[in-house]
Amino acid sequence: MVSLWVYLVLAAALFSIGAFGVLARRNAIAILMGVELMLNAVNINLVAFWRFVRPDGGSENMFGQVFTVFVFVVAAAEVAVGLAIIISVYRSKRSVIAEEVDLLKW
Amino acid sequence: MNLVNEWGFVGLFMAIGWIFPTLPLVISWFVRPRKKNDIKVSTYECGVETVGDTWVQFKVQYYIYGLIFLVFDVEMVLLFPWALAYSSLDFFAFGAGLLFIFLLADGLYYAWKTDALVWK
Amino acid sequence: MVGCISDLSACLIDAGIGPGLAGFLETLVGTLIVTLLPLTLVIILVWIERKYSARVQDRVGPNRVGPFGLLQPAADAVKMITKEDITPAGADRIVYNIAPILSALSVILIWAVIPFSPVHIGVDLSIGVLYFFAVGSVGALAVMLGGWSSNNKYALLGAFRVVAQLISYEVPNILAALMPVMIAGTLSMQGLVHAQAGMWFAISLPLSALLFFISSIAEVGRTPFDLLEAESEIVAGFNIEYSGMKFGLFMAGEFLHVLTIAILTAVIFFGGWLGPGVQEVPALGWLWLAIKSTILYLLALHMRSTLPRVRIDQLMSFNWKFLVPLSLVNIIVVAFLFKLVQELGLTPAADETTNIIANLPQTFILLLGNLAIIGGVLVYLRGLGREQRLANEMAAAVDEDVEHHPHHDEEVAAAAVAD
Amino acid sequence: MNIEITFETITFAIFGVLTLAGGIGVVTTRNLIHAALYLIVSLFGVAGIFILLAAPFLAAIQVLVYIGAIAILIIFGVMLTRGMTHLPERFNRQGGLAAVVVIGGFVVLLVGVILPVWGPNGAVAAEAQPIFMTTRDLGIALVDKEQFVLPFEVASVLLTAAMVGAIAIARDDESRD
Repeated sequence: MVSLWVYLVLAAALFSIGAFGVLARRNAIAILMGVELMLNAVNINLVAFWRFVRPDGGSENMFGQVFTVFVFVVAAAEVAVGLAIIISVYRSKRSVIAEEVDLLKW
Repeated sequence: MNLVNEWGFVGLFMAIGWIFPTLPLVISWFVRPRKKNDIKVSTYECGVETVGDTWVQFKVQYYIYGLIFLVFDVEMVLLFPWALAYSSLDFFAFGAGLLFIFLLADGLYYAWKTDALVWK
Repeated sequence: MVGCISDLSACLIDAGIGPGLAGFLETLVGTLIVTLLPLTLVIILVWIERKYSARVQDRVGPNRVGPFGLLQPAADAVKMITKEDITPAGADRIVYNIAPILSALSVILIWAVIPFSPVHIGVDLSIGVLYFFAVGSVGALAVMLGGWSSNNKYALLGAFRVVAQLISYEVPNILAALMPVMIAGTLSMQGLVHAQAGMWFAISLPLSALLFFISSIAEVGRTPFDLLEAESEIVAGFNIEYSGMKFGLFMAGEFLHVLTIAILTAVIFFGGWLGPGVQEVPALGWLWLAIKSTILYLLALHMRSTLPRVRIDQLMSFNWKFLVPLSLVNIIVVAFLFKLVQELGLTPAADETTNIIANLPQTFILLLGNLAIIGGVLVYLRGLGREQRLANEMAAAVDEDVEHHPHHDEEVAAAAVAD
Repeated sequence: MNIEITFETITFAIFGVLTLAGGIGVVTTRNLIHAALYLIVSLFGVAGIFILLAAPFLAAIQVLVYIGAIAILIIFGVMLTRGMTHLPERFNRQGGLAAVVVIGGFVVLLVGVILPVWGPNGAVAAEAQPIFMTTRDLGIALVDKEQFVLPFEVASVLLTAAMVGAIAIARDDESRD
């Protein structure tokens, strides 16, 4: 039997890897991929808590799964708009390196 | 736990399934001829020497189709639990589904009217 | 011995093998059968396909190797295996080799959830339908990888087009499968077949069946939607750099995919293994499923040999401007009617679901709704077609005018001056 | 702490390794297409974890949405930003600092996870119970007046807004009216 904390450790590790990708990568698309990893770590946590804390079934105890589904929705929206912005920036600046896109910086 | 039985089978299926497509490749590796030369491994683009990088700039149209698909894909994922539970729900659930699909169609309508669906 | 066919593990336990091992052996045998079956079938499929399209085109087809050319696919396989395998320069080797395996695997994996008879199914997953779509979506990925790793502009361009087509047609495909799920109230494949014991979904939901079949054909990339190859027009699409057995695997996957979608249509809409005598002799289910799926398969083959190919802009418009809106309307109408039927108490009682008479009111109302949509669409298309034809005729008439009276404009100007 | 070798632990180990190895591949690979492929491996591992957690529906939509749609969209995005796939430097100037911060954060998380509540001797080290037919319950919860029907509709609004916005942003200038 794999216990809850093992899943939580896995999720924490995945979240940290994703966070490193977001903080350290230069390419904006790679940063987006890091965000995806972080969202997936969150999903593992949500489902693990649902499985171990409210596992009785029944439609009143579906919080974990419902929230995971909404994370899917948000992830899809985030990727769609994020990539659109990156493509748009690339078209005008010929670059997708995050630190070179600094129009709003001073 | 029937979960193990069900998905254990799928796991076994995945483990065994890829052997069969790989097998002919392995047999082929033993019997096929090996006579490589530069012309043979060159990129096959109408016999003319290939020009530039393979990574030509692609039309943004592909991305737009991909993104409309992504949105519909996620919406369908939300509709499946709805459909599954539908027979045990009341008319309110129909209203919820109707509004959901109407909002979905709204986005499609926008894409249609702004010619985002036209292949250019 | 007959008992072993329907319940192998019980038979093995009788023979003195421990229950745990017997269960594992049963799973293993089942897996082997379900993986080997499609691979043996593909050899026959190639022959049927070539013979059938040859007959349609007034040719003889393969007739040299073996009786009626039956051994031709075997000869093809030997040829493929002994061909030199060329990896183009600059290709991404690992991805290049994985792509064809993934492509064939994505089709074979679908067979894990196909119910062949009441007792024979790889595994009756609680989410069988979604499993099928999930595995199918890996096929698009395989195409993408194959096209990208070849380091060839045309392969990459071809892969982009194919993937755009595959993902587009996945939308109506999944939306059409939503209707049977809604009425059956289950995602499991066996559950869907059992739900059709009273009435096939193809009769109560003909529009969904039609949408599912059409979009499945497009998913497979068959004529009239075979822009990914268009073998009579261009050299090849994403698989242009592939040779030998790797190319063979892409082709085998495609041949098998056609049969797979025929079987799935039969299972989801045409009652799967249901037929006379199945309750007494479960193995008869194989026969009924084979008959139904063969008819659908031959229909797909006939479409391939007789229909012309569409252009890519038509392909995309057909999907996004016709199939998808139609699917959405279909969902709303069927959901409304189904709820109405339930509120009116016309659904068959729990113990009468297999009774045809008890299913008739529900079927009748749903069928009527479906026919109303189809009729409405036909009337709308007729109006649209007439409008376009008139517009075309007007344009042609103006053109003719201009040709016949080159000084038309001057005449008009002169008349205006005279006034 | 003794680890039983069962079917479940082996499966967990396989999928856990796939998830983490894929994740490391994503953040360290120079070639962005390879990074996308590692992302697919990682997400597939997460799908396996969902199955272990008795949520096969989520596993299926994980494959359907992430591998079938998001990964393909990311690959499209990579292809559309040509010339940016093989950057000479993978990481930016804060790369080292980021590594330190992330490792520190991971340690904090680890301590937080293992020690107080959910750890080996924690209070809620609950045993998982067998569960049946959760997908139908999910559907009921999603359109229940008392529960999630509003988020359900708002999700549709969000997706439609994302679609409209992304189309408006991504289109070529000359094709804009």
